[in-house]
Amino acid sequence: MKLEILLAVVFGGSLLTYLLGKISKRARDILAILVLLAATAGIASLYGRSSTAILCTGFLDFPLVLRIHPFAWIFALTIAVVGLCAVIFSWHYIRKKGRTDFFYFMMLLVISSMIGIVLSGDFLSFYIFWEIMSWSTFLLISYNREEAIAAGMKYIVMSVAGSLVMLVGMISLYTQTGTLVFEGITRNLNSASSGYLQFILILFFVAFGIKNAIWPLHVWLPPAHSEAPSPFSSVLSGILIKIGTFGFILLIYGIVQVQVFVNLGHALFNVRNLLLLLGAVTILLPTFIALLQDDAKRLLAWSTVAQAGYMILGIAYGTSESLSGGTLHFFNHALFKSLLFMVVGAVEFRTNGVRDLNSLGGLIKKMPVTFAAGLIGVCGLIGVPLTNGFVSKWLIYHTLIVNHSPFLAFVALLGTWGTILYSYKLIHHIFLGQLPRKYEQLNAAPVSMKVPMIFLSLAVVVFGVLPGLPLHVINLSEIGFGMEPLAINMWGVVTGSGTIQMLNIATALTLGGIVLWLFFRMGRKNTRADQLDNYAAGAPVPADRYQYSVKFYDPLTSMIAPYLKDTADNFYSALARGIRNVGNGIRRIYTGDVGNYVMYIILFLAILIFIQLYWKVW
Amino acid sequence: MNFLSEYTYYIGAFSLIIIGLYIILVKKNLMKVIIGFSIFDTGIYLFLIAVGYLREGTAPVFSKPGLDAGKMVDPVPQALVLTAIVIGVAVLALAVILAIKIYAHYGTLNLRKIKEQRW
Amino acid sequence: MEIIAGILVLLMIASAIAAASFQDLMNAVIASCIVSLLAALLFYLLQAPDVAMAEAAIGAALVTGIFVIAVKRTKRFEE
Amino acid sequence: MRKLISIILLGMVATGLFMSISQIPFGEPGERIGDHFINQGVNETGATNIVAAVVVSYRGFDTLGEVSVLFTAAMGLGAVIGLVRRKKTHTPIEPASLIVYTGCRFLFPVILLVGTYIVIHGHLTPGGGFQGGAVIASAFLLMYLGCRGKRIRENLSRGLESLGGLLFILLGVTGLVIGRDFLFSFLPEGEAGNLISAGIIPLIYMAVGLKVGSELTGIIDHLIEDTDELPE
Repeated sequence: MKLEILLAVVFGGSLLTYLLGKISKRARDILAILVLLAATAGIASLYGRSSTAILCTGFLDFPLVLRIHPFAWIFALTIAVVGLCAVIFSWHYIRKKGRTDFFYFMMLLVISSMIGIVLSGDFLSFYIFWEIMSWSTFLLISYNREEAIAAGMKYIVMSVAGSLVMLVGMISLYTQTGTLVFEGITRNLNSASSGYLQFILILFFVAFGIKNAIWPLHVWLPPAHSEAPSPFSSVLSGILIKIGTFGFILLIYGIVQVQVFVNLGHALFNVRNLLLLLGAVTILLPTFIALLQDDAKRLLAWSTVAQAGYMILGIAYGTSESLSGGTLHFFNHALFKSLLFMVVGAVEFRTNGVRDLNSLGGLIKKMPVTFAAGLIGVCGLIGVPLTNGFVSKWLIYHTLIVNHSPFLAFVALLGTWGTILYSYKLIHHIFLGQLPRKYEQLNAAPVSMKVPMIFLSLAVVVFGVLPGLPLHVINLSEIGFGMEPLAINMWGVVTGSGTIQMLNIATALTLGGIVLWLFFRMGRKNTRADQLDNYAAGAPVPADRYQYSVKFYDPLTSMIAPYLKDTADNFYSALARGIRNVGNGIRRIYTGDVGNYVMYIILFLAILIFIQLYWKVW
Repeated sequence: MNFLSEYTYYIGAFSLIIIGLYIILVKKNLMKVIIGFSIFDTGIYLFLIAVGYLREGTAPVFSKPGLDAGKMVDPVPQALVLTAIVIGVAVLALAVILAIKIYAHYGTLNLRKIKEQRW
Repeated sequence: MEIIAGILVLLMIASAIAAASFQDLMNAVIASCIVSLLAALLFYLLQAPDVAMAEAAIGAALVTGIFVIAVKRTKRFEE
Repeated sequence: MRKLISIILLGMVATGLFMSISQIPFGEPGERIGDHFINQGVNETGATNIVAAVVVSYRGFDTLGEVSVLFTAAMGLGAVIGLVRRKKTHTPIEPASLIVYTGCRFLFPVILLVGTYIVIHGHLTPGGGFQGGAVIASAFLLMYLGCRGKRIRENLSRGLESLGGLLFILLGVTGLVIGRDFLFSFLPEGEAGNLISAGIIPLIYMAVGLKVGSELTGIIDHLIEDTDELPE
């Protein structure tokens, strides 16, 4: 499929979906799914291709260029597939709410513009699609009104700031190189000085970092993710913030070549070290902040921030193995994080909007499929072997350890430890423990929610067992960037200092599982005891008091909470307060008396005249 | 003295501007301030027209045959001032109605007494 | 001609000062009306009959009318 | 204190102005854009009144903008008046004396006629839409002040105003329609000095006259209405 036609299909399809919704709701839902299916098929048919297409030659005297290459292909495919799952998930979810046409339209528009971003071949079209994405995202975050408006505001303010910084970078690049097409910039950037490159990189890092939620720029993300409607949360967390990751890869590997990037600046003061440091902080702080959350979606949102840190580590490290790890982690994270948001969304849908972990529990009996999906997702998030997170995290750890970065490796491992803690909290509080009385009549998730969840769970497992599939595409893109590809096969990776073969691991684990199963089979049969069938000192205790999933990590929480204030958020609040105070101070001179205003003007004039009379300046 | 006779119109125009500014600066009464604005406006119109004047010139109207085009005053400032006057009256009316509303609301036209006017 | 212009300018400045100093707003309005009227005459002397016509109709009639209505509606005397 | 500061500052500004105006020659010929208008205006536009030619023809687009500023100001005035809902207490209107009443009624059509004359002859003699409109509005002001109680119908004034604006824009667009520029003078220029000459200048001045006249009348009408209905 040609690139122009692909873009026309997705953008036209979104508009058509909106119009069709005025006629028939059912047809609209089907059309939305069909559009994304077509997009998925179209992107899939572009596999392995590297080509460019001119979309339009004379837009503001700049050419608009589209291009496809393996690296854009894997992003585009992920976007289309996760978008498709989210749209299928919306089928039942959104029906309870109003303005469904608008929701579908915006959802498709966001997905279309993201596809446009990854396919764009010059900065102008990149920027245009970027802005479409930002603003439609804002509308979707604010979809639920009330608190969501504030969350959306927070998002759009930061997003606009990032866009403006990016615009400055673009203009600077244009004046330096005379073109906005990526290839031309790469060609003309050879002569640029190291200081200029660092300046450009920092400008773009701010823009992409806001979208990717790197630590001091992440403040918009937790409220936005938790307030957005759940299908969109999964898109937001799964792929939208990864557009920032895409930008990082594009900039570091596609435009400023990676050899240049690694050798930039002085020993300590270079953007690479800065980025690595920020990546480490991004892993460490949000992981433990996530541990303190009681809101399921907010917990997942903080987890997203933390996982983005792994990708930043992988990308900024600058070896082909780390890039593989970072890109693979993007791919895996898109799968399991959107899966987890769908799980939470399904629970929220059935319990009428309950997201508070402390009031849920025991839903495994009511929603077994959702539980299974959630378990697989959480395993992927932690990086349990046989799920996809394992391979990407292994690659990142391996890079860090082999290249002698003990501190970063330690931080990454510590982050995983925290990930295990909060993942367990999530799965336990929702699905395990006692079932509250009020949820005894709960139904399982509807089919439209089960289908994408099952699909994504399967994907998590399949790509966990067969990591060679995505790694093959990543290798292609690394060849495209002029780097040495990893030695891979279908089951894993072979490096000089260590090998990972999922076949062996799978065999070992299966054997171990069989042994364990036999062991337990041979032991005593366990018996199931009623919750109230225990000794309570003769006093009957109501069942709801046995809610073991409240204040789960209380001791740990009280230990670490004082150190985990969201300092970035507080900093921005303080900044806003300071600006407001200064503004109020300045407003003092605007007294509302017209005479005073004229007095200021006359005063200024008089000073000018005085200067002229005294010094004869002009 | 030569200067005075040479620049009579300029002096008149700038006197009006200075007097208008003085009223705006010093007077507390809102209606008086608006009167000051009107005088200020008039001064500016007078200055613009005076700039376009040509000594011994005639009005830029070919009302009768035999008029010398080279001796006509500049029509451009006149055209500018013409429209400015008409707009000025509309803006003035807007200011006056605002003053009336302020009086109806606060019961006074004294600018220093209207504390709430500070936004 | 210059003498006439000088007298008119003097009169105009005098009535502008009067407009500034009158405590009675109605008097101030009439004084500003005179300023406009004299300005219209000066426009005529400056060979700008179009502007003179507009100034006479607007400055001397309409603006004065508007001010009179406004002063009648609000306080007549300056505090 | 304030007075003192103001006088000092104004003295300073006056000194500066004095310094600068002494540089500007008064009444000397110089490089003027107006020379082109004076020399070519009659040939190019067919209007003997060069000011009218500048206002309507050379700067026609600006005039349209200025007319819309006028419209905006009048609209703002209406909005401010409508801002506060008042109780409607009709105070009896004190009638004017017989002499004033009769005088006003006698003068009203005469002033109206003069205003119309000024509007129509705008391209020949000093005058035009702005001046004539103002004269027409002053006629209505006279009516309002002298013959209390007589009012122009609001719909009529609003309709005339809209008609004026519409006419202006339609005349401008006609130029586009026949394939030339906005406000292109599509009528023949005729012989300079005749009443029917100068292309579309008289038509546009009529539109401007309608607009200015009804706009200013509307402003006065609003003011009077506001004053009359407020409790004393």
